[in-house]
Amino acid sequence: MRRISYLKAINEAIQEEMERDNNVFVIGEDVGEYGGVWGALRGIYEKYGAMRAQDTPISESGIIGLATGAAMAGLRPVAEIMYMDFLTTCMDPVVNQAAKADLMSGWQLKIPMVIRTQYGIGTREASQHSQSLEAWFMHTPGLKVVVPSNPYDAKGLLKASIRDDTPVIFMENRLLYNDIQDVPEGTWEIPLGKAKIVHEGEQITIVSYGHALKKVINALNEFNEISAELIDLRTLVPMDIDTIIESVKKTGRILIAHDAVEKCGAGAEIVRLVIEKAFDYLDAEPLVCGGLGVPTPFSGKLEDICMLRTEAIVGKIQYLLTGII
Amino acid sequence: MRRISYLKAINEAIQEEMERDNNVFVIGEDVGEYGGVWGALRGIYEKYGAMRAQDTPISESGIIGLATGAAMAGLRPVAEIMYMDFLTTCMDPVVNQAAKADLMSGWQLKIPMVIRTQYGIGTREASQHSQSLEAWFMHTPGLKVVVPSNPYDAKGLLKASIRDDTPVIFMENRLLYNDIQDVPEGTWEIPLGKAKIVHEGEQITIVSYGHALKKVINALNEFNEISAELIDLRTLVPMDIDTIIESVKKTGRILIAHDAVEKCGAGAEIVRLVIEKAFDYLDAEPLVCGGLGVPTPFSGKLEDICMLRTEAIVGKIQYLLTGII
Amino acid sequence: MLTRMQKIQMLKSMMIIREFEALIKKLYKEGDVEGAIHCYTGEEAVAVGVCNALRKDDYIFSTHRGHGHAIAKGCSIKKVFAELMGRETGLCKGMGGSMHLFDIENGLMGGNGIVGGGIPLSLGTAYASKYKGSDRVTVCFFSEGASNQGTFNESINMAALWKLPLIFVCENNLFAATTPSYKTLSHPDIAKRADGYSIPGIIADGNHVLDVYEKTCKAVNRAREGEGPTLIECKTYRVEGHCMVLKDLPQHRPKQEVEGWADKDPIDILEKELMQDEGLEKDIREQLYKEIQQEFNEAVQYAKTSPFPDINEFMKIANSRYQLCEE
Amino acid sequence: MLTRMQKIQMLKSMMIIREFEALIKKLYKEGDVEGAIHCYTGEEAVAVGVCNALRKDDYIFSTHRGHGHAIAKGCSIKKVFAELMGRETGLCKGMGGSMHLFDIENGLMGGNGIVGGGIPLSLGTAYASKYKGSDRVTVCFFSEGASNQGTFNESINMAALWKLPLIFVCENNLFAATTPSYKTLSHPDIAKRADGYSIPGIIADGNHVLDVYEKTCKAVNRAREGEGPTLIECKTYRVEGHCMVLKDLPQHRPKQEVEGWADKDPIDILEKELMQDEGLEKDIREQLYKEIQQEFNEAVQYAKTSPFPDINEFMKIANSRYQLCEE
Ligand SMILES: Cc1ncc(C[n+]2csc(CCOP(=O)(O)OP(=O)(O)O)c2C)c(N)n1
Ligand SMILES: Cc1ncc(C[n+]2csc(CCOP(=O)(O)OP(=O)(O)O)c2C)c(N)n1
Ligand SMILES: [Mg+2]
Ligand SMILES: [Mg+2]
Repeated sequence: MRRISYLKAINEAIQEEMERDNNVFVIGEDVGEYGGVWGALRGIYEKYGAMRAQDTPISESGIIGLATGAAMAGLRPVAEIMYMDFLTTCMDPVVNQAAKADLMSGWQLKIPMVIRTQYGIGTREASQHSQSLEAWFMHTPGLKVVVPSNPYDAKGLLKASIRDDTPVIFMENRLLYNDIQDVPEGTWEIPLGKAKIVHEGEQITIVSYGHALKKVINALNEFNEISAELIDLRTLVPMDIDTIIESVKKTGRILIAHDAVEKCGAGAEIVRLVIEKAFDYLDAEPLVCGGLGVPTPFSGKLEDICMLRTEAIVGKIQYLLTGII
Repeated sequence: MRRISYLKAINEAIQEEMERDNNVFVIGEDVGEYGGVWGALRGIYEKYGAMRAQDTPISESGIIGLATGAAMAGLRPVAEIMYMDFLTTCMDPVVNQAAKADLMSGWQLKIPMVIRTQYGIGTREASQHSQSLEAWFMHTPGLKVVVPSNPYDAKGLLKASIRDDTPVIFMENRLLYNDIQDVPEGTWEIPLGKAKIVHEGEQITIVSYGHALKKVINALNEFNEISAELIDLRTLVPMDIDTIIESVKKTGRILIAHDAVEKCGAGAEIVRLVIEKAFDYLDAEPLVCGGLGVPTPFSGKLEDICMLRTEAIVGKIQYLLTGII
Repeated sequence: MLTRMQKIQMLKSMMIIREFEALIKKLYKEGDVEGAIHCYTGEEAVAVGVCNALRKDDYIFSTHRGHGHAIAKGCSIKKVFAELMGRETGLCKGMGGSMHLFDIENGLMGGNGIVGGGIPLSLGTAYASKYKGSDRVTVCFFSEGASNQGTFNESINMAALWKLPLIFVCENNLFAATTPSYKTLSHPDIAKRADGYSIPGIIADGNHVLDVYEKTCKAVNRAREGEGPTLIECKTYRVEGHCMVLKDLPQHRPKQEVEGWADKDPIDILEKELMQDEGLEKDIREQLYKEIQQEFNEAVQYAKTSPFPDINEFMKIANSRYQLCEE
Repeated sequence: MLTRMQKIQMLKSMMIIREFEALIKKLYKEGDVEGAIHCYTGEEAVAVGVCNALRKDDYIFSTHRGHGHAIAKGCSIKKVFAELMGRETGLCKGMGGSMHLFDIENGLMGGNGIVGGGIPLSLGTAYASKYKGSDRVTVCFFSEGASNQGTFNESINMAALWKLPLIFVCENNLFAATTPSYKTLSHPDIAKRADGYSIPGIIADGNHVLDVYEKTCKAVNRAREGEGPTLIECKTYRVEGHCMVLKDLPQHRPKQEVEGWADKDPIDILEKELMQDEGLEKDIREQLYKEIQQEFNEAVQYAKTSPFPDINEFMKIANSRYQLCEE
């Protein structure tokens, strides 16, 4: 198999879907000749032309509005929003239009569209370029939320997202773009809503997704001996709660780790569901480990303590296993 | 004492603060001569003139941006956004500007501003006029979130919000506007971050806020004999978690009820905190009862089943007390 | 050139909208219709003039004040009544309601509860036409209040840039909710803004259906030829209050203004022209009125006797669409 | 009228900005400066021309490309260096960084990481001036890319409507990130849009500091007199790539264009004019250069030896501001 980068996996997924279906096109700032500022879309403009690789003005509401309207007319837009933080400038088309149009129309409409966006923290870009806002979109009925943690998943999940008939928020982390992995060619996809058990274990369940997963793996490496079941959620909506619950029933302990702040985050939601479905199986309280609940300061010294920290994950795992803080 | 409506309480709070501090002003659509479409601001234009009761175009980002900038210059704006659903059109000024400016400036700035907004469901206005989005703002470090459930609290909390030096999302429910209650005159306020124990009880803790509280009270009335401790949160950020925890330690059972959908809602957050802080005191799993996780359909028959339902609250209380579904 | 018959049809369409709103007001008072209802009364010439310049397969995007657009675009009146009454047989199975009328078969791509929310959506169908090499045009309706939303700037620039087959129709009815437009528009003519985007900005007499029609035809031609968008501002007047529950302030309804606009009633104007130019019979309006009432009686009957949406059916769909079973 | 001395000061200011950016690029490569850094090189005449028409207590709103604005508005160079290096002694104690420079004492109300994000904020300080009866004006800087954000429409309309003392300065530098402006502007002149809002839309030569200065003075007078906002479009050129990590496509930097703008270098232009009109000595630029380097050496030394923010101190403030203790 070929080893390709996360970025290349994204590119391949899109090109394969564009090849397969003329209705698929990409749109966003700098996505034409430049191929997107992250470079995910290189070569698409050359191959498919301007209408299918549409450079736009800096008009996020226009971009997402256009994508939604195009989906109403049967196209399958894949829009790029450069940083997730900028979704603040187009929440209305995402939340009140794209997410709701199929229901409002009495199911006359389908809205097959993907909003690819790039999220995360850690690059000294300060508070307006460091947010992980998946919880907002999980809280909005009508959207799917997908967060691949590696190149293989990026390709398989993006293909499934493009084929999906409902709006998908597809979150990529800039720190993953250069990761390399074996990724098969061809027409496979990864179904939305299926988590992956990265490795099985008996003592504790750890649930994570996206870039945070790496920090979890780092944290686990700090332990000499630990039997942790690590679950990569892959998609947050729909959520594969069954896999989580099954695991928790076995281990009795669960930690959820994500980049986002803890308050009202995805972790809190998972705690709620675990409590509802597996309370009697718990040997310790389900815990969440997330980013510090502050706007991210610029200075590296301060940013470092605001991020999801490996040491904090280690500490919480230790506590869950031993009861000692 | 005089009995006044929720609407009148809001009006009084604002007028008293405008009287006390020349820097306080109101701004928003139809808030001038008309006094706001909900009528909360009647008489202010006449008394204080157009600059302090500023009618605006339909430009929510402009309104909230202006308010933020005015706060930077030392004013204390109280902006009105007609429906919470419309905050989708101005998330950037709320989330990336107002919430973050004080930190970004290295604390050179304070941003004393209130965004009054009206939320809720139940008036057959369909999916774009039925949302309760407090969780988004709880998930955004830098904002306070206040949700009064009655006229007394509305007045006391609004006064405190206006006096607060940070941005406050102040949520009012249209179905509460005509509620009447004893409300004292004068300079008192209710501190942000203090919950109210509506009544004490031993068997179960019920946490709610805003209009949902009424449904909880209705639900409790369905029980012949029950000793429930009912907590009105009043403010979601800062949250009075101590009062909740103390109560749960006593009752061992907790239900959180709100209008918002359950996924990643305020309830999930409270479950997370209760689990973290009082796991060993729990006799049953903490549960959340919220709205159905769908965009709200128009037809009354369907809307009714999408709302937080009294029967659902009753069912969950019953389950928590008896273990029987 | 419009035939006499076509003009009479336009007269009838305007009358249907007028009577529809009158009846909806009544049904609202009687409790058969609920929710947020915004009447189109007085603005009929805009929807009718514009939609008559369109094909059935052309797209329109509507607003919160959308009954007139739906009717003019050819939606079944029965289904509109049923939708407003929240019935299973409604245009959107009772899911949308007054502010969210969708009828994809007739090119009605939805009303909108968010002021200015429909404007960027209209880019999408127009983009799709260009993408597919189809000559279907898109009309985006909005009123002067919406012209102050950010989406206006973003959308008009994008449409102009790519010469999309899109016509922006601003229904300048001089009010946004309770606020008169002189308090919200820094320039009284929205059309003026078109210059900044290198597209034509046209003012039409929004109470003169033939003027609206002709100017729209021109814009439609332009759009179909691939020459890009046009902004048409139709000057008209919101005769009723904003919605069922908001009354206007008397100082914003000066007697003279109200009377001036009453003299410019779009239905009267067309009727008069038809009498003068086409020798229209004197009693034709009465005849049409009767036809309409007859049709309405049946439609309302149909709507009232239609079932409400089935809860189990809804829950079944909702479960799979929104993964409620997770909970 | 500007004195010779003032003009030389302007020359020096532009040179400071130019050299500042050069040094920052170096510091970035050496790892002393991190994050998203956008150079103002080539656009110096705009910031310097505009800010020289302002008082210290006038407000400006800056952008992601804000170093030039900060320097021109009189911020301490030391503190700007320190901020970009994330130090406790920085303008914002290291909390803001390059895109978020605030210096309230000097009227710098913040850069912005959100394109178009600062525009509506500028309404607020302008509103406050009017509210308090103060004659402080506000300048809102943004580039042509931001003119396509919704906030542009909303803000310019509101400012015009209420005659706020606000000057919109569009730095049309022909690029937004990697995209040349002809791909994003339906009309090449942003100034043209002013007509739609009944305010003056002025074009200035953004590489000619005196032209910018004079046109700004006029707009400032207008604003101080209560006559309302002006939109000034400064035509200029982004000489560098968008930021440290994004390179331009060669096809978007035609040799001729690059050379044409090189011939219009704002520092050269002013120098030449000063020589012609004011008999400026030939070596003055070299002298100024030396002064600047001297100043920079000290400033960088200061910044580099300044401490990073204290984590405990931060956590203490954060705990009370964000109620972290809840957790
Ligand atoms: C974003 C947003 N802001 C405010 C409202 C509340 N609202 C509904 S209709 C309306 C007035 C709209 O005025 P205009 O655009 O002129 O349309 P008209 O009612 O005149 O047809 C307002 C303020 C809304 N629905 N959406
Ligand atoms: C809302 C938003 N969209 C996109 C970006 C990413 N971005 C940062 S700067 C920039 C280009 C800005 O162009 P322009 O406004 O012309 O400013 P210039 O860089 O030319 O000074 C873009 C697209 C952003 N920061 N914010
Ligand atoms: Mg209007
Ligand atoms: Mg630019």
